[in-house]
This record gives sequence, C-alpha cells and structure tokens, in this order.
Amino acid sequence: MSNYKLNRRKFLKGSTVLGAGLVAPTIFTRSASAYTNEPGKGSVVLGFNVPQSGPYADEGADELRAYKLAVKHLNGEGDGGMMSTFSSQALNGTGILGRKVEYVTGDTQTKSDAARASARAMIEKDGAIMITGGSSSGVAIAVQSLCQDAGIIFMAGLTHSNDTTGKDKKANGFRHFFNAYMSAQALAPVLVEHYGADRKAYHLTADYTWGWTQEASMIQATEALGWKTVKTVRTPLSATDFSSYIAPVTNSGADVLILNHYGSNMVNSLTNAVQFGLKNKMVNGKQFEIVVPLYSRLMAQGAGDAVKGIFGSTNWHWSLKDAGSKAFVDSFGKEYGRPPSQAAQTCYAQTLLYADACQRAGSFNPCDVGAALEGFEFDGLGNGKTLYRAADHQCFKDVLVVKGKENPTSDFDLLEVVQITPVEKVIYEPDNPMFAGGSLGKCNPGV
Amino acid sequence: MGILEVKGVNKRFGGLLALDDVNLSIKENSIHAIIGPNGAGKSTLLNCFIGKLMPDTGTVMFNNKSLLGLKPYEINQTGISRVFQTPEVFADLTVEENVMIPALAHRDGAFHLSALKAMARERDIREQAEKILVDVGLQDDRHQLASAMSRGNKRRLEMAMCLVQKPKLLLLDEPTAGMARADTNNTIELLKVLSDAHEITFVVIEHDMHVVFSLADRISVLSQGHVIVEDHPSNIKGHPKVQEAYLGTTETQ
Amino acid sequence: MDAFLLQILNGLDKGSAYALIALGLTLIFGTLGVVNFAHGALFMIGAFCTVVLNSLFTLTKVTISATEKTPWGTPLEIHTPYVQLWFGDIGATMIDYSVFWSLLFAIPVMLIVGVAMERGLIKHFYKRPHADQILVTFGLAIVLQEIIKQIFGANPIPQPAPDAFVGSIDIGAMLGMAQNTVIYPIWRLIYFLFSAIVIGGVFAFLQYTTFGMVVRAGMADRETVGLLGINIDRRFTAMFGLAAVVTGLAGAMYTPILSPNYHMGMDFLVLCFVVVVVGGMGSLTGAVAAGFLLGILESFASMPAVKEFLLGFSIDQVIIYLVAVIILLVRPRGLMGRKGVMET
Amino acid sequence: MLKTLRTNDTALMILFSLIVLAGPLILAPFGAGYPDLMQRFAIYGIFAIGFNILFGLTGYLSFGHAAFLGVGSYSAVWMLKLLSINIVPAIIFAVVVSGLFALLIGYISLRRSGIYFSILTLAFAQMSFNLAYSVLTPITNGENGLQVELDDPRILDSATGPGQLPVPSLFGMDMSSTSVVHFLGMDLQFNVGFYVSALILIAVFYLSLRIFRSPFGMILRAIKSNQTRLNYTGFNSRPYTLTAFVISGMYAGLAGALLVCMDPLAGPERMQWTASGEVVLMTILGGAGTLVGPVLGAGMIKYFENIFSRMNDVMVHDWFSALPGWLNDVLTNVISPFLGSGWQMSLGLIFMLVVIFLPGGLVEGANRIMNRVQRPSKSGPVSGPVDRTTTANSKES
Repeated sequence: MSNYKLNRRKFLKGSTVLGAGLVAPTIFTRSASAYTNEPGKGSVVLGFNVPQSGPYADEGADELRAYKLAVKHLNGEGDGGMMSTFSSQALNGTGILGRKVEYVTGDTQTKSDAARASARAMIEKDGAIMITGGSSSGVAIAVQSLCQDAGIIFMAGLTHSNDTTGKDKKANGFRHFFNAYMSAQALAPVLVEHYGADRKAYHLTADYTWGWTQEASMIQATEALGWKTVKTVRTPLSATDFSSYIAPVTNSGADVLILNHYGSNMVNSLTNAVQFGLKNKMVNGKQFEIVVPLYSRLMAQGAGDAVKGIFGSTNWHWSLKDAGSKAFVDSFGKEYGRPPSQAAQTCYAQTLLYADACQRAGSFNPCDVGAALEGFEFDGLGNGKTLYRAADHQCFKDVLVVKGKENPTSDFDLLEVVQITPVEKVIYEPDNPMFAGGSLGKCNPGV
Repeated sequence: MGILEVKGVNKRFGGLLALDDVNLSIKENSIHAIIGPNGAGKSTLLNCFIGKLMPDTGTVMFNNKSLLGLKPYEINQTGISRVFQTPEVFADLTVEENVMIPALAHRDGAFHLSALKAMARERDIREQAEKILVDVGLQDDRHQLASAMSRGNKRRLEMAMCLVQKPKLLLLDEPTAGMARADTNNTIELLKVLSDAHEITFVVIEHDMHVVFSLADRISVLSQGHVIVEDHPSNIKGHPKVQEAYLGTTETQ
Repeated sequence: MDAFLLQILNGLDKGSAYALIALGLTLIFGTLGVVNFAHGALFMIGAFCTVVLNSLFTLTKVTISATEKTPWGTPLEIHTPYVQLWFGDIGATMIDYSVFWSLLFAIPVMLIVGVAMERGLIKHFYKRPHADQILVTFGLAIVLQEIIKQIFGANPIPQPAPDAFVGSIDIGAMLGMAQNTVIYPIWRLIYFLFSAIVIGGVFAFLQYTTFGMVVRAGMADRETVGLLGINIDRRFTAMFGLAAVVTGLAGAMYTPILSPNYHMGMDFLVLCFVVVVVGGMGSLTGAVAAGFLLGILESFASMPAVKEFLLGFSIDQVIIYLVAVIILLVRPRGLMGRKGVMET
Repeated sequence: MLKTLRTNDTALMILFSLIVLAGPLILAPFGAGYPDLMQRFAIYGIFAIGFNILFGLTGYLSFGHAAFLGVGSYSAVWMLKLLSINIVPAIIFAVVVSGLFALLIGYISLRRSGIYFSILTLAFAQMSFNLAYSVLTPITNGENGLQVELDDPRILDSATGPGQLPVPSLFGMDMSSTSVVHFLGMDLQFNVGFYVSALILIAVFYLSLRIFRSPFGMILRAIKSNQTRLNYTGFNSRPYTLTAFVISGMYAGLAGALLVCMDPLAGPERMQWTASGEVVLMTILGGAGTLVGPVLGAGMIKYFENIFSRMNDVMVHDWFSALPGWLNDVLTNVISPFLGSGWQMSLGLIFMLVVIFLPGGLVEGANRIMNRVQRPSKSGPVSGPVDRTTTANSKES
C-alpha cells in the first residue's frame, strides 16, 4: 500500500552487520513512523519545486521569492505579511507546530520527468514533508500523482487546467489557483457586457490538454450567453510564428478572436494578431476584439503594447486594495523591490494554508492535514472569502477580470482590474462534465 | 571460354562514348593486363565489372553468371576481389582484424549473425589471417593499427585481405600508382609470388608499362573506349596501333 | 484565393527567416564542415543586440520622487530616457527607430563574436571528429544562453517596430482585389525585403569577388587551394564572421515579430539543421530554397481547409519533418546537395 | 592492475559489477545516494550503452533515440495498466514494441548515411514527440502524461487496496521499498528498484561487452572505419547497421520501461529532441566507442541535472559559513550563478572543458593520463608497436 517505506529520523536498531565489524548498522523499518518523512523535533522541511530553466524560469523565480518570504514569515522574521490578515490565526511566527521551517529547492524545467525527479529527490533525500510549486498543468498533475503515491501533501502552484482538480485530482493534492472553467465563467459576462451578445468567436488553441479545457470552457460559457463559435483551430505548442493561423481570421466572418494560449505561445500569438491589424479592424459593423482568457503579468510584459485593452482573467493582481493583498504587496515589495505576480501570490498563500492546516490539525500527518484543509473556509489571503472544497480540493474564490492598461506607469503596471466576479458566479458542482472522471482516492500518509 | 567474358559492352556518358563495343575474354589463372592512355575507358570498364556502373548494352559474365545489376558485395561473393587504386583498408582496426573481416565474409556470406560468438573463439579465422600475413610479410605488424602502416605495407595488407578470401579473380586497379620505384618493384615481386602460389586469375588495370610488361601473360590495349589490340606482351611492344594510340594522345597533351 | 495569397505571404515571411538562418548555418556547417550547435545562439545574440541597443537608448535618468510612493511602499522613481533628455524630439525618433540602429550595431558585434568564436574555439575543431564538435558547440550554446538569461531573465522582451511601420497595409486592394481581404503587416514585408537583400548580397559577394571565388574553391577542395599558397584559414575565419553577421542580422530584424528570449536560439536550431540538410549539404542555393519551401509548406499546412481535407489530422504538427523525410528519401542528398559532404 | 583491466574483460566485468552494486555506499558521500537518482544513473546508463552500440561502433549518429525511450515508456505503462502491475510483462512488451519501432524507423533511415541519416532519425523522433503531445492524446494522455489509474482493468491482479494506487513490483517486491542502513554517519538507502535496475544494467553491460568482442562488433567497427571497403569485402553492411540500430532501440525501450517501472508516469517530453541530444552528449562526454564511457557520461549529466540544480544560495552561504562575512558573500555571489537555476551553465562549461582538455571523452582522457603516468616508469623509449597496441586496446576499455 505504501510506497516510500523509509524514514530518516526514527529508527529501530537492527541486527544486521554490514562490513567487517566496522560499525553495527542500524536498520530503519517502516513501522517506525506514522507517515512518510515525519519531521523531527527541531525543524520541518518543505520542498519548493519551481521552473528555474526553460521558458517559465522568470515565473519560477517569482514563485521562489514568494516561498522564501513565506518561510521568513512563518519563522517569525520580517513583517509577517498576510499572516496578520489571514482569518485563521493559528500561526504564531514560531514555525509550524513549534518547528523551524526549512526548505529545499528544485528545478522542474517545465517537464514532467524532471519535475518528478526533483520532487523525488526532495522526498527521498531531503525528507520534505510537503511539495509545492510549478508553472504548468502537466507538471502539476505529474507531481501531484507522485505525492499521492509517496504519501506527501502537494500544494499546487500555478496550474490552470480543469484536469488538476478534475479527472486527475488526488486526495493528497490541493489547488489554490483558479481554473479554465472559472476563467470562462467570470470572463463571458464581462465580454457580453462590453462587446454585446451578438458576436462570432474564432478560437486559436494551444494543441494540448490545458488548451483544450480552456477552449471548451470558453465555448460553453460564451455560447450560453448568445455568442457563436465560428471556428476552433489548434496550434502546435512549438509554434513561434502564428501568422499563418492569424491570417485566415480576418476573412472568417468572426469578430472576436479568443487566444487559448499561455506563456510564449500567448506572447507571440497576441503580438502577431495585433500586427495583422486585428485590433483596429471592423467586421460585421463591429469593432474586432481579441480576448486572452488566462492572463499573467509576466506574459503581458513579454507582449508589450499588444496587451492594451485586451480582456482576460487572472487569479490575483497586486493592485487589489483588500487588507491581505496590501499586506502582501507591501511585504514583497520591501523585500524584493517589485510587486508580486499572481504565481507568487498563489504560492505564498498555499504555503501559509499548509502551515495553518498543520497547526490546526496538530500534526504533519498528510491525512490529518488534508482533513484540516478540506472544507476549510478562510479570508484575508488576497482573494476574499475562499473555500477549499472537500469534494475536489479546489479553492473557490472571486475571479478577477482584467484588461491591458492603456497608459501603464511602470513595467509592472500593465493590467487593470475591470471586475471582480464573485465566487457564486464561477462555482460549479463537482460532477460537472468538464471535471468528471477520476476520483480523489484515499489520502495516503505513506509508510 | 574464359573465366570472365565481356561481350559488346557500350557505355555512354552524355555525348561521350566511354566504352565502344568492348569484348574481352580472360583466361583462368592468367595475368591479364588492360592498358591504355588516359581517358581510354579503363576505369569505366573496371567499374562495370564491380557493379559500380551499369553498361548501356552488352554482357559481363563471370563463370557463366552475369555480373550486371549485382551489388558490390554480391559480386565479391561470386569470387571476385579487388584492390583499389589508393589502398583502402580499415584504418581504425588492427592489421590482423583487417584480414579477419574478409575471411569472415568468405566463410559466413554477406550477412550472418553468429549469435555473439566471441572473437577470441574464432580460431580458424585468426589462423587463416595469420597465415596470409606471413605470405605478404606483415606477420610482425599484425597488432598495429592499419592507419599506422606505410603505403607500401597498406598495399600488402590489401593484397592479404583479398587473398584470404581465396578469390577466383583478383582485380587490380593501378596497383602501383603513386609508388616509388622500389615499392613498385616490391609489389611486382609480390604479385608474381602470389600468382605462382595461388590459383587466381589476375586482371590488372595499369598505366605503368614497366609493371605491365614484367607481369602480364596477356595484354588488352584500350583506346577511346575500344579494344584496339589484344595479344602477348612481346607482340604489343612494337605494335603500330598501340604506338599510334599513345603517341596520338601524347601530342595532344 | 485571398486565403491562398495570404498563406503565400506568410510562407515567404517564415521562409525568409529560415533561409537567412540556414544560409549562415550552411556557410559554417555545409562548407566548413563544422557541426555548429551554437548557431542558434548566434541568432539569439543578434536579437539581443536589439534589446541591448534599445535599453541603451532608453537608459533612464532616475529621479526619486519626494512625495509619491509606489503601491508597494518604496519611493516612486521617475524615469526619463537620456537620449530624449539630450536630443529632445530627435532623441525620441532615435528610440523609435532603434531596430534599424541595432542593425548597424549588430554588424560589428556579430563580426567580433563570430571571429572570436572561430579563432578561439572552432578553429581547433576542424580536424576533430564530429562528435567532439557537437559536444563543444553544444556546451558553448548552453553557456551563451545562460549568460543572456542571467542578464536579461527568461521572459520575452518586446521590441516594438518603428511607429511608421507598425500596422498593416491592404495588399489585396493594391492588386485590384476586394478591399480588406489581404491585409498584411508592414514589418513582415520589410523583413522579407531585407532578407532578399541580404541573401542577394551574400550570393553576389561569393560570386563576384575574388574572396568569394577563393572561398568557393576552398569549399570544393580545401587542400588544393591551400597548396596554391592561399591562406585559406584566414578566409575561413572571415567566412565564419560573415555567417555570424548574416545570422545575427536575421535575429535583430526579427525582434518585432518575435519578442526575443534566451532560449529562442535552441527553438530555431533544430529547424535550421533540417532546412540546411533538406537543402543539401554544401549548397547555399539549396539552403535558401529549402528555407522558403518549408516556410510556405508550413503555412499551408496550418490552413483549416487543409486540416479538414485530411479529416482533421493536425498536419501542421509534423509538416516540416514529414517533408524532410520525403525529400531525403526521394533525393539522397537533399535538394541540391554535393556528393561526399558529411555523408559519413 | 589498471593495465590488466584494460585488457582483461573478466576483471573489467567484476569491477564494474562491484561498483554498480555498491552504488548506495559510493554515491552517498556525494549526496547522490537516494533511490531516484541512483535509479536514474542505472537507467540512463542502459540507455547510453545501447546508444553507444549504434553510434560508438558504427558511427551512425542517431538524433532521435529518445523516441524509442518514449515508446518503451508508453508501452510499459499500458502493460501496467492493462495486464499486471508486475514489471516483467511491462519490460518485455516495451522492449518488443520499441524493437519493432526501431526496425521500422531504422529500415527507412538507414537508406541514407552521415548527416542525412541523423536528420531522418531526428525528423521521426520530432514527429513522434509532437504527435504524442497533441494528436495521440488518447494513447499518450498528452501533456499530462500517461499514468497508472485507480480504474485500470489490470486483468491479472486488479485487486488492490481501495482508493490506493498499486506500486510496480517484481513478484511482490515493490520497486519503491527501501531499507536504510546507518553507516559511518551516513544513511545508506538500499532500494529494490535500484537493485533491479542495477542488475539489468550489469546484464546489458555484459551483453554490450560481448557485442564489442564478437565478429559482429568487429564488422560494425569496420562500417565506421570504411563502409565502402566493407561492401567490396563481401559484406552487406545494411543488415548489420540495421541490427545494431534495432538492438540499441531495444536498449532504449528497456530504459524507458524501467523509468516507468520506477516511477509510473510517461510524459511526452522524454521524446523531445533535447532528450535525444542528451544521450548523444552522454555518450560523447564519456567517450563514444568505449565500454564504460557512456555509463560515466550518463552519470555525470544526471548528477548535474539533479544535484547542481538543487543547490541554492542559502546552501552555498552555509558552506562558507566558517569564513568571514564579506568573503562569504563574495564567494556566494561568485558561485551562485553556476548552481541552482544556473546548473545548465556549469554543465555547458563541463562539456567544453572535457572536449578541449580530454578529447575523445572522459575514458579516453583517463587513458591518456594513465599512459603519461606509466611511460616514465618504463626504461627507455617505448617501441612503436607496443604503444600502438595500447592505443588500439584502450579504445575498447
């Protein structure tokens, strides 16, 4: 049943002698501890597994900044950040359950293989009790299932695919970030409000799982409000020049282009679309529009002027004025001289949520921690009132609809919040067809 | 009936008629030389024997079997070995291995996987190779890399690689080209010894008259793609047609 | 028809990038015989020449505001570009046209990079096995891109085209077709023209100058040319520099189309090897032809109509490689390859 | 002793086996003694050994070998999903499927040689990767990777605990079970999966040794040396290269199967050209055409990828904590760019340094150094033939 039958800190004395009387070795056995990597008295190790090489390296670097900041705050250094605004006040700046928080880092390379290798090193070598981070759904799903097998809690970083808490959900995995379905539900009403209900949409979609779930979610949400879908076209992940996909849009009769792209795909397709003059085009007597369902400030930076006036959604933005966001932006800004990205916020929040759950459960046992997180309602982490739903381990919170700013004042000030869609508008039943198939299974404490 | 029968071979490259109705009959166990001035079509003819070129018309029969359309390794497997103009050996292998490879090809055929038998257990192959290396006088160098050999020794090695296959016919393409006089004489001696010791037919394509006249039993003279004379060496020397062919080209040079 | 024309334009545009990079690569790879995995890095460095120049132009005088604060609590910094500070409106125009300035900047930089690479490293590897060349150039490529990453980060850095060339023109109307059917971005047309000029220039240079003659002779038979008492080594160095410049310019001009990032070289590397080999080793014309051919085919493969014709199969995922396989199976040495070059 | 090793295969085999089996003990001081990395050392060692049979012996540079690794992985996961969680059928099936795939691709690609061959293999592998990522998602599960699921049929042994995934095992021995021995202040981790991989590594190493020493191996080397000559010698070289290609494809498939047996998830990235490039680099780095070189190269690259990438500036700071503060800061700032997110920079530098100073790779370099050390001990100048013998043999040790 258990997989990583190993514990480094508690052990029974064995009788095997290895080597010619050099030393009487002690053999660990699995019955020694209650769960994988049970921490000792002094400290507890968290594993921060983020992309440090490859296209998402900057996003990974920002995640790492947030993690380091969270560790500081948990250990009682610095100004405490969102710990003071967090509705649960179980954390007190003395680490987690009285143990000092230490961390190890690794590079996912945005490849599932490398991410799992790195996570396994954290579990097997460093005795990490929780793994968190990542910047793509493929990696999140891969590491989540690894943690399930290993009996470790996985607190997902940036992962937006429906599958992470849909058909690939796992009992040991938790996602704070929002997903494609929520993006679409939040975005569609705003789009209809600004562009009207009589619109014809053309989808360009990155040809892999996340892109498909994003596309399906957008089609469903927009068609429900009266839009029509003219065409959906899949683009290869490796594409760098999207001209040949953009060009046919002009004569397709569509008056909205929806770019279901992320990362450098999104930067390039949006730049190309703007170059082809789509933003200034009139079709069917209406102004042609472009929509990017999932925005990230870092990506917006890469696209430069092209993002101006383009609608999208985001999990969080530093310009929010609630107490939690302000405390976090303040703390992060002082530490690093820049505002945090949405990836940083989700990672910071996940670390605090995990620590808090341990504190409330009074244990590091993944099953106890999981139980403490399931159905947990909280506030003050920047997203308003939030629920960690027990049925699929997805957080439900308000979603931000944003727009590229026309007159940015700095490199960071690229997006403005148009509307905060309340959580009721984006929530769905756990058996929603887009999330169906797969089950959480049982929590696995390892050992 | 000769061992190698060439009948009515024509080969045209664009506007140039490289081979014009070539007929040859090469007797078994003889040393037959094919000579001719530059551009006479010697190499083209040779390439038709070894499967590198396909004649437009005509036949090339070896032991009553047509060679046309066969791949180089198939031609080798019928019993024809060849020596290249510049010695071609396996530079990264040792001298002994260079000889063992053709021996294996002779024993096992064009493709054969001997279930990963260890090389060390190929005793008979190794013995054959060593014996031939004694014949060509390379027995002391057998553990050297072939790339470390002198040109003359590479030529010896190449001869050994051919002989170990016990070929019925050995094609030599200008075996002494680019050699110093001493090396050339050594090669001639070697060929003579080998010809006496083994039952092999030699076909020598050669430019160097000295070599041809000291070796050949019979000579065919090729000029402008055509065999103009075929006779015993002593009759070739003063032959007016041959002089005309050589002098004619000398003038234009 | 209009869709067809659009894809031809797209194909020519893609093709001109492929052709330019492949031209540089084939000068090094097809003729000097060096398997240069650092070639993508040259393209990337060229692109970053624009980034560097742009950030030099926009180097800002920072004044710290006494009163205003950033939302994250630190004092607000007010940035004014020095160039604008010194030259006023002319300075602003200079910034606007920085892509063109960066071409002037990229030529000496790429020349230095290319010559330094050849003299310092590649020179010692002409006679070494291809395996060694692969390892050393791959190592170099990694080091170069990591340096760029350390300096500029991993995120793409947008480089706007000059204002005058932003936007698109209606080619369809110019050709007498209906209005608003064939609209094409100006900068892409400029890129196409630019690449035509560079390709033409390189060909003319190799065709009509003595230098070019010697180099071409050297490609065919290096030893003989060496025997003639011509210092072919120095010319090969120059050629490496030339290849670096061509590739770098391709990168610098491409920045408004593709925001440069540190791994863009690796993204293009494999593609360019495919283009060069499909064109045929040792053939400049082949490389250029293959670049345009693959660019155009790639564009057509992405048309929805083509995918529908193929019952929904995403041919655009594999088109380049599929075409490469077919060409190499039909023509043993690619489109115009020379016999005996890199065949063993 | 070192000299005998270079000539005596039995001694080499024994030493190799001992070193591999003592892996947990040897690697622990280097921080690499944990199951995942040790398994990777062994598995990528297998991959590189197989690649070397093709590239090292015949000189044919395949730039698409990752495709066979990926095909092996996907077939093995399907076997784990459909038939049994036991790894034996998975491994056998993966080797067979990747062998067939290699036969197909090799048959087509080997019609060309040199760079044309390389690009053909690259093209096939890239097509496999692109399709696996998108179009073939029903088979490969695309971006998310193919995994063992709770609702898999698993005909032979469907009964597992409720809500828990089974772990790949060898007749009841879980690949992930580890026993830890405390030894000289280190925790030595003895992992079942590692020992399964290690035994297979030793077996395939022995197989490759036999291939190197067989007539088949000699003919392959002759192909590398002078293929035209070989054809005029009476050998049809194409079936030989194809055999070598298929064997090395099967090695890759075996490695791919083992990867998912140790960690049951197959992602498409392992078929990307960078993965193909990685095995090329491993082989060249260690020494193409040498026996142990590829294993060394694989170990080196995986060590950098897994250990260097995990070092962060806090750790560096700790290393120099004994030094005065400012010196510590300076050293940390100098070293940090090469660790953590800069691990690839270090790897790139290592590639360059190795190929500049140790041409021919690590093994060749070691040989050179040993020759230099040995030479002064001999009396008088070394005679030519003896010297050349060493070079000839050293190519194979």
